[in-house]
Amino acid sequence: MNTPLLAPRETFATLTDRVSDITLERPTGRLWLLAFALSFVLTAWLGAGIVWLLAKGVGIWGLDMPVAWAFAIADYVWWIAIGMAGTFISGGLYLARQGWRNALNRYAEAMTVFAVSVSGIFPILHLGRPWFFYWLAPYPDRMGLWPQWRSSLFWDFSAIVAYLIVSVLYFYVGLIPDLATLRDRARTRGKQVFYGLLAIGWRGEARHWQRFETLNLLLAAMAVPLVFSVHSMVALDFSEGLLPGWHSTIFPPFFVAGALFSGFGMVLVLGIPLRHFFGLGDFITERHLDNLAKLMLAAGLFVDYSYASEMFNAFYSGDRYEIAHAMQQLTGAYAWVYWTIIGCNAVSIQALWFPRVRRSHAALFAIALLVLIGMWFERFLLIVSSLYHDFLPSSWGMFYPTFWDIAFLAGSIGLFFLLFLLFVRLLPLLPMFELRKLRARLEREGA
Amino acid sequence: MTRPTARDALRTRLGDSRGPRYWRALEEIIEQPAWRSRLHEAFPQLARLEPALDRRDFLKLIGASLALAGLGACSRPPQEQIVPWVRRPDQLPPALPRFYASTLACAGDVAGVLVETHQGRPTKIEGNPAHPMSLGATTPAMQAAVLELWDPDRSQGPVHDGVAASWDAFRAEAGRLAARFARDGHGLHVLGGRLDSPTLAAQRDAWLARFPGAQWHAYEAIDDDNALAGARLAFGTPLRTRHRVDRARVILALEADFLGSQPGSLRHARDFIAGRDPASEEFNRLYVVEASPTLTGARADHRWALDSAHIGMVALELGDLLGLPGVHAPQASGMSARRLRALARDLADQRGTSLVLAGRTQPPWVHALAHLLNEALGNVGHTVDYYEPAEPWVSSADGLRELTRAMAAGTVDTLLLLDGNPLYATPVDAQFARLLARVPHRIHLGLYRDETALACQWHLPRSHALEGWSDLRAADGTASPVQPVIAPLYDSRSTHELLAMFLGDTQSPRERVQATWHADDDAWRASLQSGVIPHSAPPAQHPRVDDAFLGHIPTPADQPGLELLFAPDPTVWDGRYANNGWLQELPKPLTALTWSNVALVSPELALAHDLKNGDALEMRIDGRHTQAPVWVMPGQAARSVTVWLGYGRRHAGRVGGQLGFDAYALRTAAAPWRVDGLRVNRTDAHYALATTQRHHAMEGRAPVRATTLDAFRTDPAIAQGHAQDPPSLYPDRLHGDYAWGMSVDLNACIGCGACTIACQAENNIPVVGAAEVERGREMHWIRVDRYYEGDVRAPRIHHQPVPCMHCEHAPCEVVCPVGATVHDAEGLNVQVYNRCVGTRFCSNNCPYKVRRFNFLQYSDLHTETLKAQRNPDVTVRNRGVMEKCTYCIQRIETAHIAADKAGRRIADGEVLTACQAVCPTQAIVFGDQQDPATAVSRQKASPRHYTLLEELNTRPRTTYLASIRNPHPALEDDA
Amino acid sequence: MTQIFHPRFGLVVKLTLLALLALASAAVLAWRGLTNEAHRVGEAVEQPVPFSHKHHVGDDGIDCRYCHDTVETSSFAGIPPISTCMTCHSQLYTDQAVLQPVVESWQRGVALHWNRVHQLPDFVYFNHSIHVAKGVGCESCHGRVDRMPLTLRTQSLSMEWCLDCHRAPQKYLRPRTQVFTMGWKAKDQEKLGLALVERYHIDTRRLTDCSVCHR
Amino acid sequence: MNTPYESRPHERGWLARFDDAGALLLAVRELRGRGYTQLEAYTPYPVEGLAQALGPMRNRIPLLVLLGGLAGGFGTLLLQWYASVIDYPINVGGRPDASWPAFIPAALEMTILFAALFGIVGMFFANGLPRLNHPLFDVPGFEAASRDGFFLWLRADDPCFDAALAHDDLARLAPLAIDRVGS
Repeated sequence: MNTPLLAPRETFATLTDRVSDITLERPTGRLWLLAFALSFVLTAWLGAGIVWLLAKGVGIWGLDMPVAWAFAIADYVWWIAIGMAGTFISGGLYLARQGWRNALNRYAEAMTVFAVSVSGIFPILHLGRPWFFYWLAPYPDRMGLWPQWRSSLFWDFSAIVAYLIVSVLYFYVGLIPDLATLRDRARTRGKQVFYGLLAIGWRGEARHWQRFETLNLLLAAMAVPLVFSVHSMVALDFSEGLLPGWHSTIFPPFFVAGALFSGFGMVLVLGIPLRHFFGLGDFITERHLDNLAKLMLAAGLFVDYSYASEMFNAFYSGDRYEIAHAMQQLTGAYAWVYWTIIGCNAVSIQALWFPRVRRSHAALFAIALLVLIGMWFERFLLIVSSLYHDFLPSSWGMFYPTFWDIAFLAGSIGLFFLLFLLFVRLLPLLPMFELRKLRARLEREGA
Repeated sequence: MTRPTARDALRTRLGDSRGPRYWRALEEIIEQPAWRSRLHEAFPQLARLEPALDRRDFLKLIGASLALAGLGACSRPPQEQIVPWVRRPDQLPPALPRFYASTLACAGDVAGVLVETHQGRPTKIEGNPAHPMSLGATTPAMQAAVLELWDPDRSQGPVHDGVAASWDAFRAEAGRLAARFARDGHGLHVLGGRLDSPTLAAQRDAWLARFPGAQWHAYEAIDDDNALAGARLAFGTPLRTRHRVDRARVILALEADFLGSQPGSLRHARDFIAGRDPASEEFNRLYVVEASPTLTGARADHRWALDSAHIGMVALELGDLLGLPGVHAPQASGMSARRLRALARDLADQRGTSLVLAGRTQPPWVHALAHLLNEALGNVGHTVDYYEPAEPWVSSADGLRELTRAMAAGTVDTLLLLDGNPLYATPVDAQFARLLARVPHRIHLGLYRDETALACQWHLPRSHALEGWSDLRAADGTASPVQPVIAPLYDSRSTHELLAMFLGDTQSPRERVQATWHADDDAWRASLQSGVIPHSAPPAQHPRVDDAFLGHIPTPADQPGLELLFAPDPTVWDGRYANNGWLQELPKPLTALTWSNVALVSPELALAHDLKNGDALEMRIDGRHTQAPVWVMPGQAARSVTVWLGYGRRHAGRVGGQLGFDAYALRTAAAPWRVDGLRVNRTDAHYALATTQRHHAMEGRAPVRATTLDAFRTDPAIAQGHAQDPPSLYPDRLHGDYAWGMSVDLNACIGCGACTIACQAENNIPVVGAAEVERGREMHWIRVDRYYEGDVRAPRIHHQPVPCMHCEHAPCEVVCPVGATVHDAEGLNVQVYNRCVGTRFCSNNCPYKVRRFNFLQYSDLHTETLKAQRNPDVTVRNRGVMEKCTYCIQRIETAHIAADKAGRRIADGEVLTACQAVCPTQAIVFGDQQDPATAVSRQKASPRHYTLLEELNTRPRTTYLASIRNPHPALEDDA
Repeated sequence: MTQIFHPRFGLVVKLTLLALLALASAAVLAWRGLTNEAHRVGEAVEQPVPFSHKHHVGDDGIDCRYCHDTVETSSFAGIPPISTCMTCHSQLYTDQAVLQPVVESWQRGVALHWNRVHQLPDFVYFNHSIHVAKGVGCESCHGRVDRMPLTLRTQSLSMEWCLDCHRAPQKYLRPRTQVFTMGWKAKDQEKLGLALVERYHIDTRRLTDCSVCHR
Repeated sequence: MNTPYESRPHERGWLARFDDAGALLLAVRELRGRGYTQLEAYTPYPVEGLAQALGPMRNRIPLLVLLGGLAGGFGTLLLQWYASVIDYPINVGGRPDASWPAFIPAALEMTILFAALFGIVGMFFANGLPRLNHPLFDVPGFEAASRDGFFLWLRADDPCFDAALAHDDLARLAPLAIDRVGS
């Protein structure tokens, strides 16, 4: 497919105006208000859940012995995984000099920031005594105690903290030039002050640009290992355990692939409507969607490979517990979850081999949605299937979700979209300065 | 073509699940529409998933949980106060616990105990090693006596016509009544319970003398009438039997649960296990013939399921084979000749060292026959002897019949109900409630304001056994004193005091009991200290059996239908412990059920009616009917359905009300134990049953290792896995002065569950309630796992107590991000509650799943009496923290401090864990495994020693000794 | 294009950021100060009777164990029963107003409510007898009570503080004979301490184990 | 209306606008040729080579990132070692006190975190941000710098700056417009 990455008619001026007008001029649509109201209601549900949780304890969830982790952790892993794609697109593709990333990286990064923030809620509220979460951080306390450094939960804690801070700053730094644009184009005093403060006086001086570019390059170079490490840590939260199904060395790459997979799914789920409602066809072209679809397929195939290798290893190992666990997945109480996952994550994506499917936005959107669902179920199964049947048959049990388990899942989705909708209204959807850069490059290449 | 009958279907399916292979969960054999039910399991419809807002019963149970409990940490702790004595009583320093010898009568059994008190608060019961029927052990019910004492629902003051009254008011009333009946006692009736207190017996005689014509009835829902009636058949007088199980080499139990629900079980269990040491030459063999599996059946070398009606026939056939004159079975029992011949030969070979016991559920003539067999086998004087009960035996059935007849006739003017709940605990056909209403004056003395109390004009609170003076006689006739360890918490009186009130007896309670024994003060003090009254047991007799009873043995009507059996509930007994949270939550042996009773049905019956656990079963038997949740019981005789008494209480208190179903509604005074002609049909309703174990198959993982005696003798190491620990990457960290370790002998464990409840009492473990247990959130630190093996109809049953393993390479410790669970120098895996933030990773990573989490605020921080019950040496855990077995670290530290102050080492046996102390068979041994001389080291040196899940190389400090069975050589294949 | 912000506004912004930072850290410190102790070190505690250790120990030279008589045998040092007070005060200062509560308590037989000075959380199991037996002087934790007109706390009693001694007991140990003396000083504490660790068989390996204090 | 030729007290120099990056680049080279040193160029996107053309510049960002990374990484390793070997050694699951493999993950995360923080803070400082008020913001039309305008600022503090000459030099480069900076 060789449609240009940026419609030829878009000049510096036009593209700047079109993108900035979405935030500055365009009136708030009814559809946006509707979506906002909906996500607000869901978020309120989450809020109620949090209050009730703090009042009563994690017992309001369906947790039990032996299944002491379930929905909340599944939600956490799912969200943080979704976060990954944003960083990968803005960092990884930047390093790979993929020009087509420019149109995507802004909202993808926004997605990252919000997804990571939302995911961060869960590990904290999941504690029996959430108000002591800071005991995971090393600080000189009156007890003369330290965190237990060997625990993957501590590794994960440091990983989330680092990831959250870095991704927020990375997002903000990338925004500064565009904020300057908004400042300069804003007509009302209020907007000028708002964007003026955020732009901290950026003027686009050549040496500033120089340092800015160096930093961006270095941040990108660090963001990539960061996300990979973060997802490896998340994987270690399980594989440090000795449970059959958890105690596995393939988890880190497996998780990274899964994260990319669901992340691209979310990028599509967000991008297709954005493109449609804000008429961004000139910037998010067919070619962008096509590339995303291909990436999602690639990541998906890797995930499917790890499903296969998981099964193979289980039986190849000859370990009684591993085999039993594999059989439980295939035929046990949660087999239906397993087959749902296979349907969503293995079967559905095969359609992406066909260009016609990749070109149909509806199909793409649907498949991306399936992938997101499949990946949630995958996290759920991964956690519960190992816990509910472990070593001693006497302690085998089941997990039954409660009203509040559902509330936290739905609520977190609400919160995510609440934040994303605000982003859509207040910040530029596309990185204007990078598009201008791209335009210039295309011209140079054209000439 | 014709469909095969359900029975055939079962046989074919069972066919391939026989033999050594372990069978899976029952549902898998009786194929349910599997995946649908599983779908339901995985995600049941939201209807089930309450938002926990309307948890009335739950809230009632734990008391309103304080909102944002832990956030209290964000404010300054309150100013504490110290309140000194004005005049300190002359005693030990306040912080050291004291022990008082006393005696408890619980669940039909009597044993001497030591009551541990802290600053005058009884907190824990231990067995009295000096008492022959305890030897240091106690039953679960005795452990729970402390909670009963502190139960906030206890009746706290006299009530007259529903309004609070005073004892003075009642004393006046008593005076009037005494005056009225002084000349002619007709119309004055007393209904008491089992007469096992000599002092009470004396007062009874005084009563009958003081009020000529008055009547004294005794009723117990769970009585031993059959045994005594049987003795009367055999000997002419109702002698009591003493069994010397330790001397027996071959034991035949005819539905006799002598390790469980029968009096003297503690001593019998100790003796029985003493006779099963694989190291010694002597190793007894136990045959059990019973309809419904019991703890005794579970330990049997041969357990043969047979409907209760035909068990007598087995005894007859046996007598026939042994060539007893005049003994022949009018009807075949259905027991295979092969088994009978083997059994007969085995018994005959062991003349004088064999033993035949009959259970309380068997009719008198079976007991008589058992006596005859023992006589024929020359066991009398060796494994069994008899004694004349000091207190006259009054038949429970007669007592109830006479009273109800009198009430019906309207000749009862005043009825004094001494501590009992006949309104609830009497057979439905006695119509006690209706008749009681006709009695003009009704006076009830009891611990609770129960059903009966509410039906009486006068309700008087009874003092708890730990609050008053008395004496009790144990199963072997030994009498022992009961002394108060705390002044009555409420305005209550003991039974003796109440009777004294009528009798105008002005002695102090202590004097009265002391007087019964004509003991001078020194002797009395001595017996108070030892907890036993010397030479109080009646002498042994060896009477001849008069076999005249053989003449008129009723032939069981050979009915094709089902038989209904009644049994005391394993934990709440006849219902008297319904309000005791510890007992309610103690998993019942073999089923691991809590908070409810069930109808036990055989797999065959389940298949025939397509029943699965929890289905509501409609039970009808000539006019009487009720609905009960089903429990499919492996090893249940095909046509027997067993129901447990003691549930369906209406006014038990905030804990015990509205649980299970009332089995008395099916019971008749004429046939209290078994009745034919039961008709059942399945309804669509379903009960949610709270079990602590959902899967009873070992899945080929052999957590329990068992072998036969012969196999063990040929290869002692047969049960062992690796010789020594597999290698590890980690350096061996040096130990401290001690290396605490525990060994659990599965060959000794009888699965009674006393360890679980003793641990609960010692370690302030909260009760969580049925709903939470159903979710799998029970808090017990030591659980007893049950596994079934082999044929569903005749499974082998294994028990395995599982506390924390205290692994040297503990998986739980590595994954805790705050270091709330770490190791100490002496090898304990310690859980630091105040550091725990509750990630629960430790529990996920524990292969033994012994960790327990406070998902909600379980421990009651409000009810004063419950706070007073707690062990001050153990932290009370709040919500959000993990907890688990600590090896009773508080006891270790106490010993440590004592030894360190004296500059000596802690002696072996100086530290007893709560589970170890209570165990009737001494299956649990604890100590320093570094020192080869200690008991625990010797145990761990045994060839039967093995480690649970040793392939994980967690290096547990808690290890096991394999269990040994001793089947008859000719019946190897036939469990 | 025109300026949006006044020249000095930039400074204002930077200052605000700094202020916020300072505020946050101040809040944290304040919170930590509040949450840990019921009352601060050196803060005299209100008592029903202004009992003076200075007078009884310093001036009269009464031994600690005369009142705190279970300190050597039990985890609890023991707060004297009123009868102990009355051994002297049935004769001395009987008419003093300050002693009224004690006298009343004695006559009426109602207990006197003292306020705790040294207060530990419920999950800490401190045992006086073992500390005394191993040569930890009263003074080491309670300070110079012989100089306290009103009893107050001289040590933080925080876990860190406990650990300080449990990690290196030799820094504080004294001979058993000197446990109850006030103001005792060793010539060479380090040398003596190590000797005492030996003599009293103090297993330093387990002194910092959680199980020693928490159950 | 004032002519550009007379000089003023608050003279800050001239701002010339060019129609594309190429023209701007040429202009910069030209003026550098004439010996001007205090030049600043403003573009709507980073233009390659422009900064270099403006003269030698110090870009210490990479160094800062390196330092931050080292500090974060080794600092974390050190802290973990100190805490678990020196300060409070505890037997955790029988593992050695200094479990180096287990110390690495956190160290890695902190390496990246601190590297990023140092880099970002460094960029702000080096670029003199935040700078909410700037003389250029007074120049009409400068807002185009963030849209499609390419500007060159010839600063008055340039040693060889003379208002008139500088204006002519700029005018010779055929800019779209020349405006006075400051007043």
